[in-house]
Amino acid sequence: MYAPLERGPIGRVLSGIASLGKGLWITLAYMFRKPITVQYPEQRVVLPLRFRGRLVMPVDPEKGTNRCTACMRCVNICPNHSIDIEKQTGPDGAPLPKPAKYLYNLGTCMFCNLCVEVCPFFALVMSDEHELATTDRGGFVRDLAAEKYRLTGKKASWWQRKFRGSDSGE
Amino acid sequence: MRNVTFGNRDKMPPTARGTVPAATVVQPLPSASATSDEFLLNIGPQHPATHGVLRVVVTMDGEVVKDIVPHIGYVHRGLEKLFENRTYEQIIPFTDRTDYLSAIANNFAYVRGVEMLLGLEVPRKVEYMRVLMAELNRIASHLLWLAAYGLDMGAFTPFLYAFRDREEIVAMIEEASGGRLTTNYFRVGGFVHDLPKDFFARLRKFLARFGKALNELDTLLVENAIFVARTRGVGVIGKERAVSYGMTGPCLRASNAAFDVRRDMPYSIYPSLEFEIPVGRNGDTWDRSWVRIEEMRQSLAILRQAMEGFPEGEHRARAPRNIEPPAGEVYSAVEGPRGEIGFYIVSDGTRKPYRVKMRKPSFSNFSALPEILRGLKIADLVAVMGSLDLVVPEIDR
Amino acid sequence: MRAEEALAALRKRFPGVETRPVDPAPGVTVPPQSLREHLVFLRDELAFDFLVFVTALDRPSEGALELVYRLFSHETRVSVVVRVRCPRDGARVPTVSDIFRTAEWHERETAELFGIVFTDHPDPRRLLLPDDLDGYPLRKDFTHPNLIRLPEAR
Amino acid sequence: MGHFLYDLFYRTDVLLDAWRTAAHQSWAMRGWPVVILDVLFQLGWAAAAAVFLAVNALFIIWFERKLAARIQIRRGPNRVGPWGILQTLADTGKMLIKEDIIPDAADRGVFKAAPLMVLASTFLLFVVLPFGRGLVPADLNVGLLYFLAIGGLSVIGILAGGWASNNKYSLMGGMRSAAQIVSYEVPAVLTVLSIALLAGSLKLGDIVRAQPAFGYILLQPVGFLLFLTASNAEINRGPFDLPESDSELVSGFVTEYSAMRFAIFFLAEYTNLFLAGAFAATLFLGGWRGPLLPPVAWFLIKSYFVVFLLIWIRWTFPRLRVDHLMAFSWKVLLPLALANLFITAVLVKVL
Repeated sequence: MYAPLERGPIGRVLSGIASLGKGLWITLAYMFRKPITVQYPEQRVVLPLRFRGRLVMPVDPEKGTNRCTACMRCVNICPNHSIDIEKQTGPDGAPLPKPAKYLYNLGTCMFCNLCVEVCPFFALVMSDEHELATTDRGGFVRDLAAEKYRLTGKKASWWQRKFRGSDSGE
Repeated sequence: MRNVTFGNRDKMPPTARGTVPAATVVQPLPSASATSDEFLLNIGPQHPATHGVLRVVVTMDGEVVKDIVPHIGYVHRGLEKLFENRTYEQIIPFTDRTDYLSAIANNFAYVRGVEMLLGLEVPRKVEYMRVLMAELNRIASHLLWLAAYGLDMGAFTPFLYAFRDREEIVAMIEEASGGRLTTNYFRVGGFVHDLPKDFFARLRKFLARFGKALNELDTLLVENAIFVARTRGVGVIGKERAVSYGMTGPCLRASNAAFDVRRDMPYSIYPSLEFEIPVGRNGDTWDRSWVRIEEMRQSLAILRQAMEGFPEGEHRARAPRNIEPPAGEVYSAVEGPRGEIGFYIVSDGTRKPYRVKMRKPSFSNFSALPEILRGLKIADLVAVMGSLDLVVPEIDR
Repeated sequence: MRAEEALAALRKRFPGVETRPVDPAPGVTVPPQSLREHLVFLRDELAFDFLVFVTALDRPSEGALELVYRLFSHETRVSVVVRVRCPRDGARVPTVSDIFRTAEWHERETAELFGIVFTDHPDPRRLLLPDDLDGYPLRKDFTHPNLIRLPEAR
Repeated sequence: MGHFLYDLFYRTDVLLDAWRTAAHQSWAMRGWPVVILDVLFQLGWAAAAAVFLAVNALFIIWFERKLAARIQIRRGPNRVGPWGILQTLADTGKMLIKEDIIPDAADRGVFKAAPLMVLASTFLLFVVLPFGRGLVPADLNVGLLYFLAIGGLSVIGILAGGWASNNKYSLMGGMRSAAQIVSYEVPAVLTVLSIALLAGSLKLGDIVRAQPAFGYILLQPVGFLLFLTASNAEINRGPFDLPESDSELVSGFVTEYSAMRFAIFFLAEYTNLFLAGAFAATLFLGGWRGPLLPPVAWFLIKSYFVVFLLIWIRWTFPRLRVDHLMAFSWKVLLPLALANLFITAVLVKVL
């Protein structure tokens, strides 16, 4: 309500006092409610399926290796150039469609999910890892191919449904 | 009191080609004040009331503000330059980061601009989803403003009540997009994901509960007698001055100017929705607060309508894989929580825009601060600055 | 005033009204020296009371800087774009910050980013950039050790 | 034994008097000057007060944090000790081992003295505070005046701290505090005067005894509210916490203080909070008097109830502006206090 102008001087004083009383009443009522705090390290909220944590390149359990073909599309789409790929080379020196090193710079990544979307082989997933603070910047560049990350839980089945068909979007 | 200067002007290297004069960091005090009681107070870049890294140098006479010089640019990241070297889809996550409280509105404005350049029609469902998300985002942003403003005014309790409600919205947005603040949810032609299955159930629950919570917040802060006494008639800016300063959003509407991009430069499905545009009468700090509270109520109404008329369909139009709009230019504006968010995009027909100019509401709103504030008290400085709802990365870009 | 009247009056005053592709707002190009009188006319006669933004475009191939003033009318809800072309070297444009107060900061920003001098500006200090930065970042030929271009797509 | 316990809790004055008399007699018999014994007694009181001050601060800080958390649907401290009750102890330990920073430009002597000045003024108030029947270091016959006079002394420490920090925010905080405490002293004095009129004495013990069973609050409802408001303002707590309003003045007069010196300010602030509650309880709620429970328990219950009220108010309202604060004192509280005093005087005379 566009209140304060609507009343006369006495009405304003009275409504002012009433507003203070109402405020006190609200806070008093809250004293008897249950806290809504989530006791963080022990209790945790359930992360939604689409949560965007650190980028991982999970091992496909059927293939026993990651799904990357070093097609460079993620490198090209990354707005911050946080990804770089070194391809494996065959005996004749020609590059193979496999990453020798998949370098991911956590320090510049902004968790935008563009690399995951652009990947035609579903090789990348944004994991649930979000406690990423460290005291050492040196650990920011990681080789995801060497990491051999095992994706588990709901996210794993969501991810596997994407390339095994029957993708319902969830 | 000593005349204080900040930085040493003599040591600064000459500016390039000498056309733009080197900055004088602090305007010299008027000569009359050198011997009087005035003194300079440096507020920021690290100060509890500046909500980020901005700095105002205030000439004070006791507790009264005589003059105020804002300094910005502490978080200037040169985004507009970065955009010239990014493809159209790469820019979307950056638009989140210009204003972390209204990432969705920024996504919306930018994506809509690119779609206009491409001549792309988006499905009806996408429009509804966009409006739903934008209004949720508006409520979340206003709630955060209310919370932070309560802190500015010395009331800590509304902060946590507002955050409880905001958390619900943010969780809904997170479930849909995967991000809480920097959502990066919009894509050219639609959305990256469809809405999650239980989205409407959650939304319904939220709508049923939030009205009462909002009334509580209203009573606790905005209607409170102390709050009213501190904000009523403080920091007045008239309609003409507000328009001349380019103010938009709640700050302008508080000054009795009924301008809302949603109605006056209609976009998306807003013309088919019914909502009121709350307008203040005096343009003072209380009006700016009241307008935001009312806007949240209107957003609830919009959410209800959008939920009822929500159509079936695709969540993404068939957009070309490589976005290469034809040469041209476009200005796409949406009503963000802080006012008109506009993207002026110039395309030269390549995959990267020739120029993207971001017109950000906080920039213009903040530029009016010296005018609003002159002659008020230092406590009013906090009240007025808070009521402008500044987001510093948006000012600096 | 209605939108059609405003547009008709605009066409009458500026015969060279052009509409660039996609953006529906009519655009007029005016010389720098008459910018102020045109803006005053637009504001006072045609009720374009709201300066949305001021910016510039660098056109190195044409050796020109193109200033863009976008106006909007709260009354008629019509937008208009006023463009000013000036040479890249020694660009001087009169300030409009007394006509639209918001132009003060927009001009300060444009000045430091593009290297344009707004004559008679009341407060010609830098706004966003550090004091020791050389060059004008939004010009296309700007280089800086910290400005690293993304590698081109492989 | 049962008698002794009963006396200890319910008739402390008799017990103390008997003990003191006995001590005096044996002291005098040895021919030692009695003054020394009296000084020793006072030192004992001081030690007791110091212990109470520390324990009370531990409790009251925890109490406020917990209550504020309840109001804000949070849990509050819950990690150190059961229900987090030892949190304050942990914080104190942290404060003690932190680096003590004194700004280069500060006036070192004054800077160091300021926290002690504030603490001393609150500490001295314990002299006249009747905790129970006879449980008072010195029931001065000008107790009420003493309370008002010494209570106002803290302004010197705050102003000194604000000045000595050589920081504009600190100075403004100090100046605000000076203006605020001095202004709110006036309605406080006038309200307390009407109590003195009713009781016919300035001695706090007499005032407690003179009160009807339900306290003076029913005779002086307006007076109670006035006193609560004024003392809330005098102890610089929200919504009157302008001297250290964190959103405007960063931290006001404590901006430059750190480590132990900050802790002392903090201790004084919370002791002041208790004292405001204790004096309100003594003057308006019947002090230590009450049925069944021992007087000390009644006194603490009443004091902490007023403290609860003050905390509740603090966590509900936004902060006042400095000129509103002054206007409120001089234009609202002062006339109300005067009217209250006048009506009380007339009624006392007539009835």
